[in-house]
Amino acid sequence: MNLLKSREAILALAILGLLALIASRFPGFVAPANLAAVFTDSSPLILLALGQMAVILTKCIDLSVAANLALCGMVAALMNGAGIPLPLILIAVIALGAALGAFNGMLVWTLGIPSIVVTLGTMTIYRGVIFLLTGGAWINAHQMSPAFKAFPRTVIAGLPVMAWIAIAIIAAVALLMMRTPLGRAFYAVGGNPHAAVYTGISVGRTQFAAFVLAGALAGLTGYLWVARYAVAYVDIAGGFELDVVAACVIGGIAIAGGAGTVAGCVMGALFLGIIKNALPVVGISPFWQMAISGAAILIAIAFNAQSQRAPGRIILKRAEHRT
Amino acid sequence: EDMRIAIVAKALGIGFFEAAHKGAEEAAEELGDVEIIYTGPTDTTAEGQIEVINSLIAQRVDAIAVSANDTDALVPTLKKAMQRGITVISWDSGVAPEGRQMHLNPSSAPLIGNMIIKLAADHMPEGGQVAVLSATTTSTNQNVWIEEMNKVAGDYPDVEVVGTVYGDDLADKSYRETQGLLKTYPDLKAIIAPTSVGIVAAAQAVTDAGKIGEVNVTGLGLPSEMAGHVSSGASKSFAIWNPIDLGYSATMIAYHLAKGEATAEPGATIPMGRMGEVTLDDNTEAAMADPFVYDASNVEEFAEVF
Amino acid sequence: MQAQTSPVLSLRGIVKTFPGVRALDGVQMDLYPGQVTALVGENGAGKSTIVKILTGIYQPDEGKIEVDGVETRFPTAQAAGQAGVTAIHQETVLFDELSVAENIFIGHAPRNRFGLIDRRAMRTRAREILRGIGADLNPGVKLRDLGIASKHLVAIARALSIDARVVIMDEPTAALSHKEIAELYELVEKLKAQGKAILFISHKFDEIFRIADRWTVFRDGQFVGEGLMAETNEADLVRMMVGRSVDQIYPKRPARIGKPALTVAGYCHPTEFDEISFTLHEGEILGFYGLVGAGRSEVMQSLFGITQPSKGACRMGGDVRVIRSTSQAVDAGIVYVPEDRGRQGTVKGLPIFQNVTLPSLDRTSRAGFLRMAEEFALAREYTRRLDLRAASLDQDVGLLSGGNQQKVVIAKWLATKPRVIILDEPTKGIDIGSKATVHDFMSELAAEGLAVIMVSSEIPEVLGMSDRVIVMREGRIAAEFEGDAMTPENLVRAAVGITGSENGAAA
Amino acid sequence: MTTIQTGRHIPDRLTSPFSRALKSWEALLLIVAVAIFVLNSLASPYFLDPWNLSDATFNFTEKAMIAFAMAILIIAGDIDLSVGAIIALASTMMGVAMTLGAPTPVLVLLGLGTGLACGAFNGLLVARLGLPAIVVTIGTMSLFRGISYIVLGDGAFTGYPASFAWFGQGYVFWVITVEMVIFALAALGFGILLHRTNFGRMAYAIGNNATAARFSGIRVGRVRFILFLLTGLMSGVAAICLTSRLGSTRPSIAFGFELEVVTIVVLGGVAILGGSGSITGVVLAALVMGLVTFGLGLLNVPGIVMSIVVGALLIAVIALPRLWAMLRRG
Ligand SMILES: Nc1ncnc2c1ncn2[C@@H]1O[C@H](COP(=O)(O)OP(=O)(O)OP(=O)(O)O)[C@@H](O)[C@H]1O
Ligand SMILES: Nc1ncnc2c1ncn2[C@@H]1O[C@H](COP(=O)(O)OP(=O)(O)OP(=O)(O)O)[C@@H](O)[C@H]1O
Ligand SMILES: [Mg+2]
Ligand SMILES: [Mg+2]
Repeated sequence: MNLLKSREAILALAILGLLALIASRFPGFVAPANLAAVFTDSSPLILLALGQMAVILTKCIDLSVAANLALCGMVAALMNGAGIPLPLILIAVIALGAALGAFNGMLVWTLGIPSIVVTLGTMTIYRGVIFLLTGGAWINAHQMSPAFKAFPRTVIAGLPVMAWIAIAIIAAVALLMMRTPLGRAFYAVGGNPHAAVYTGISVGRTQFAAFVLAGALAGLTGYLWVARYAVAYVDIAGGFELDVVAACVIGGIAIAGGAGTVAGCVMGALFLGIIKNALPVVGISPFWQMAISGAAILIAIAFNAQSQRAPGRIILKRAEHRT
Repeated sequence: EDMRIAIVAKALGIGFFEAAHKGAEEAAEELGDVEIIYTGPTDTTAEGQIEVINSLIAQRVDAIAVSANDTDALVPTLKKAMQRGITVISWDSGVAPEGRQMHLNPSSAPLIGNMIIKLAADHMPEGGQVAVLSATTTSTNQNVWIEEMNKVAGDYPDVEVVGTVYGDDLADKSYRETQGLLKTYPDLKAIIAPTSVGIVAAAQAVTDAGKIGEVNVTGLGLPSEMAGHVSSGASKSFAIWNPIDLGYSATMIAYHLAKGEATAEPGATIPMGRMGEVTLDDNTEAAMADPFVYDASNVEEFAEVF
Repeated sequence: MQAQTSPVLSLRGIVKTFPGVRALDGVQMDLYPGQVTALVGENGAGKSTIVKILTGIYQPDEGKIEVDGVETRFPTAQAAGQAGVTAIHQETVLFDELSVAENIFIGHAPRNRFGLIDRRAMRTRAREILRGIGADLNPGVKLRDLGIASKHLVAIARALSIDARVVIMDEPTAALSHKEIAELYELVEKLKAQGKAILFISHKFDEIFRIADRWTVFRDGQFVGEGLMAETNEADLVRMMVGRSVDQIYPKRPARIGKPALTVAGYCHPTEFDEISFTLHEGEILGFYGLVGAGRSEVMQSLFGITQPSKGACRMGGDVRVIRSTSQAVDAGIVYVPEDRGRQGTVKGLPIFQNVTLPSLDRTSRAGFLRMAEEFALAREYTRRLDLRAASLDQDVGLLSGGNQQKVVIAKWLATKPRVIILDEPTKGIDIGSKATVHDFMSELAAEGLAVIMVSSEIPEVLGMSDRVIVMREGRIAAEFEGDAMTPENLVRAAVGITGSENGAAA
Repeated sequence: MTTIQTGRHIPDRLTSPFSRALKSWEALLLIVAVAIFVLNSLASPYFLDPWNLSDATFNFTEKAMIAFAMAILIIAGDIDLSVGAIIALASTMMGVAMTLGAPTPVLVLLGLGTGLACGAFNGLLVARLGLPAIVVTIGTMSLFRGISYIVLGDGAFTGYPASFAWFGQGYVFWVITVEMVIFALAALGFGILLHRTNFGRMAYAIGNNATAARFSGIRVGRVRFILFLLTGLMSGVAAICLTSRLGSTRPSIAFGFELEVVTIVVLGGVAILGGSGSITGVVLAALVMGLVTFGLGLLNVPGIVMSIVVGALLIAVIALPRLWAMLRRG
């Protein structure tokens, strides 16, 4: 009974239902190899959603993650072009992503500018910087070294490295959220910023940390994205920030901050990933895709609101017994 | 004073248009008294292109040569340009006749339509299924080519065109749509991608799915971007016209029209320097040249050029 | 009583300014081990500000803090905790989405050797602390699932989780019921016995005289005086606080009770209340007494159209109807002064005059268009009647002290010329001077023929002001008293549900 | 009773509205706008030409129309990210009617009606069902544009009647376009609505504290619903103008409009979290945006560089006063 009420359980059921529905039209979709591929395809969304989750938990929002991803991806491709070895590139993009996140975080923390305004600005700035770096030129597959492109695709124990990275990050973020003071501070700051001050938690500093985390993950994803799709240009992942926010919302991360779980977030990303992947496969006209994902988002929001509705105070004894 | 000719791309940063820009500069040098303004919106939207064209009108350029993001939406703005005495032509991706003086097709649509299906058919002697990966649902030229392709599909009875998907000229979406195709049609023999973004993404997806040799990716692409995929075998051959020539020709035509040395009316001939001359049809359209096929034998050589 | 030990903590010349306000202006204070110091002062005197300075939330602009005679600074809340200062703050400082144990330990959670939070140790210690204050709560449950009183116990447990030498309590009893207040007193005694210095802030004089050893008075951010409790009396303290003497605290005037103004018949709600029926007359003050959480506010809010009853109706004059929205209530002449001023009462961010005219916009405007002059006129009239203290009517209402905000809320409703006014805990957290103003006003309104409902958890207030008292318990009307039957004993007995002779300590 | 007589005198205002206006956000924006105007006329010989300036207004008029309604919506604490999608749907509906032979007045009514219906749908989900606006409108953004894709697929509607072209291409007087007039009327109308009516006051109250507003007898749900309706309606108006200007409809029309509209609103000094802002600020912000993009366009600066400038301007204009205040406080 209680299990059924939890948001995560409802979402898990929804995903299973979705898979069953797709399988009834296209059995090949639920073959383990294909499911693994779907997971791999959803990995960028999962990674970004985990970072966004931290930001949303602290009552902020980061609209610049996709631009951050694109910039870091481009820098990764440029570094590869300059012959820099892959491990250095990885460290560099994560650091760059974190720095871009830190820039957002600094503006939010020190100047108290609302995060939506800051990241609305930086999303265009970060993309613009890519243009300035390259003059708008693309970097194509043939301009990338084989090692650079191969890393995310290398299959280890049946799954590509990209999927393993996603799994590792999910585990790390779960540990961070549940077991470290910083993770709990995300919840505290979003749940009751006023009270957080009284407990010695700096609201601004915690929000800053969330932006740095989201930025670092976006940076890492930037490399993975560019290596996987073997192309880098100004507009990669354009509009992806809204998918990321939608994944968090579907996963039950309260947009007002302070509530949500890593499991929910990952399932929200998977749900959206499955829809986006499955629609072309099951032969639904491409023109229907957008409306269907829109409707799915709305239904998910309505569901979450239903299960999140506060039970209210119960004063009457008889009512207490009934529930 | 120099004549100012604006070359308007669908969006800045796309290799194809950068190459066309090169050609335009070449023409300008040859003509001597021409200044090229190469510009375009950030992303492939009609609204963005209109803003760009408005600022070109304001600068009173002498001619605008545009590759349109939308056949119809640019018409009112371009009409205004013509009213203010600016020569307007479209090239590559056309504008409806009332919005331009003439349109320069890179090649003729029937030729391209036939070429792309022929490229696929050539490498599947037993016949089989092919699918199309297009750009956006609103891209004028892709739609025309696919239409022409379907018209001649009867000439290739063994080839079954199973469907069209849209990658929106985004690498990741094209990649995912290709994955979808490979899953939906396990027996697929070829993918036709008449777009330079789509063909690269499709080749990459086929490579990643380990289907090199089973699925041939073909269509229209740039040699520099496709060289790797041709050598890996993901693509046996593809076609394209030379974008440098296209930019060159568009500039030449715009120049002659703006100078009043030629008029844009059905049946008229307009010179275009080293590319010879074109004759306008009843829609005041003209085709520059035949598409040219690239395969393992020549792709490396052209990869250096564009 | 060990009168002359040296203080654990001393403040000297503390100044703190906010934009536009000098909240503290060179105040001083000393806290002694094993003694309770009561800090009293009007609303806005700067009491909570000094607490925040002592706990590292604000930094003083000037002045020094000495611990054991050594000058110290508290740059963060953690620093204050490490120096042994802990506080139960006036506002709740808890997190609904975190567990009880995490709420107690957030900011100073025990860690294991990997630096991760040691959840088992945290739970064990949380359980110990809770047991120490007589609260049998499961440390694992989310705070969201607890009632208001339990939440307060968690707040207290949090303060005690720091091994402190100085414990500060800023109006800790404001939301507690009798039984819990009694337990809190015991706790204070225990802490005293352990030699801790306690700073106790309250507006309730009975409380102060019962547990404090020393007193300190602030007025308008300035230090007025300090001394031993044993050597003072209530009247002196009040005079120092307010700067004048307040003689008549409950100025109940005999009113002429008129026709029924509001008749409520059989209001029910699925979870909050059941079978609520009563009649309210013009010129009458009807008191609603009950323990905190008895459901009085819920009933009042359903009369005001915030929630809808599942059954029942009310009658005003001729019409029988159910109020379905607050705008209907205002149209019908029922208005409600909520107990949660900050959230439900004032619109912070809007200036005072706009707060006052908010429900009267129809009257100050023409055809839906604003007329500022009319608004200022209306606001001027009613804020003056309530003796509001403010720099200008154009000032943000959020900059006012709690008591003055309450006056703005009352002014806002009086400006609508209501027939029935419901005041929910109208003097909660209000200083004695402002309290008198509010009480004065209530009698005056009744005398003008208005029907008044006053919800209060303070027995002296209920008895002093009401013509009639309804007592609620667990969502139902438990009893109704009038005239001589209105005694503290009767009220408490009905409120806790005791029929025998044993009763709780009535205040 | 003594208390009544002893009420202290409280002045109405400490600072005059005039001196306050001097120090306001709007004053800052005005300075920025004038500075950009001067810079532009120095940088390009083509700038100070009435016809060119008239053309330049198309860079912002449609977005600004929506921005006025959006400003009040944001002041009341909500947001609507689906406005671009509403334009697409409204334009598609007009296109459908046009192919069925509907005359211009019907097209206009249909555009407005679709806008209202979309606004009502958003309003229903947000104001009635209590779902968070930002995520609801992210959802409806996909839904509305998605419907447009279902209807149009890869096609386009063209061939709108000649009389329909008036809205986006017509001139009222000399260089004054129809869109400019609509823009000015909308600015005036929404300015009055926000600053001079009870409704506007309620929007401020709700944005600052919706609970207290409800406890003050304000029909909060209704006000929020109406604001979504108005935003939908203005999106419908913008759809008419844009469709008329483009002379055609595709599902990708007005893609990405929402963020530009929000940018104008925020640049105009409206607090994104609700509670404060003015229409004057939004008008000035629209002018600033239009001047910046047109000025850079005349210099043939690539669009993406313009968006860097706009992004930086957004942050700078909001950050500078705060930095200044911080520095002054030490
Ligand atoms: N953060 C702040 N910003 C501006 N002014 C403030 C702030 N905090 C307090 N004030 C002002 O400082 C003064 C002292 O407030 P404080 O909260 O200390 O009073 P108090 O004595 O605790 O009153 P109460 O009995 O109502 O709790 C008041 O005038 C108040 O309005
Ligand atoms: N369990 C709870 N969780 C959250 N808020 C609560 C809870 N219990 C009470 N509150 C809030 O705390 C405040 C004080 O509530 P209170 O205990 O006075 O309840 P009430 O129903 O108003 O009862 P009464 O008025 O009879 O005391 C109210 O604003 C109420 O909404
Ligand atoms: Mg206080
Ligand atoms: Mg109550």
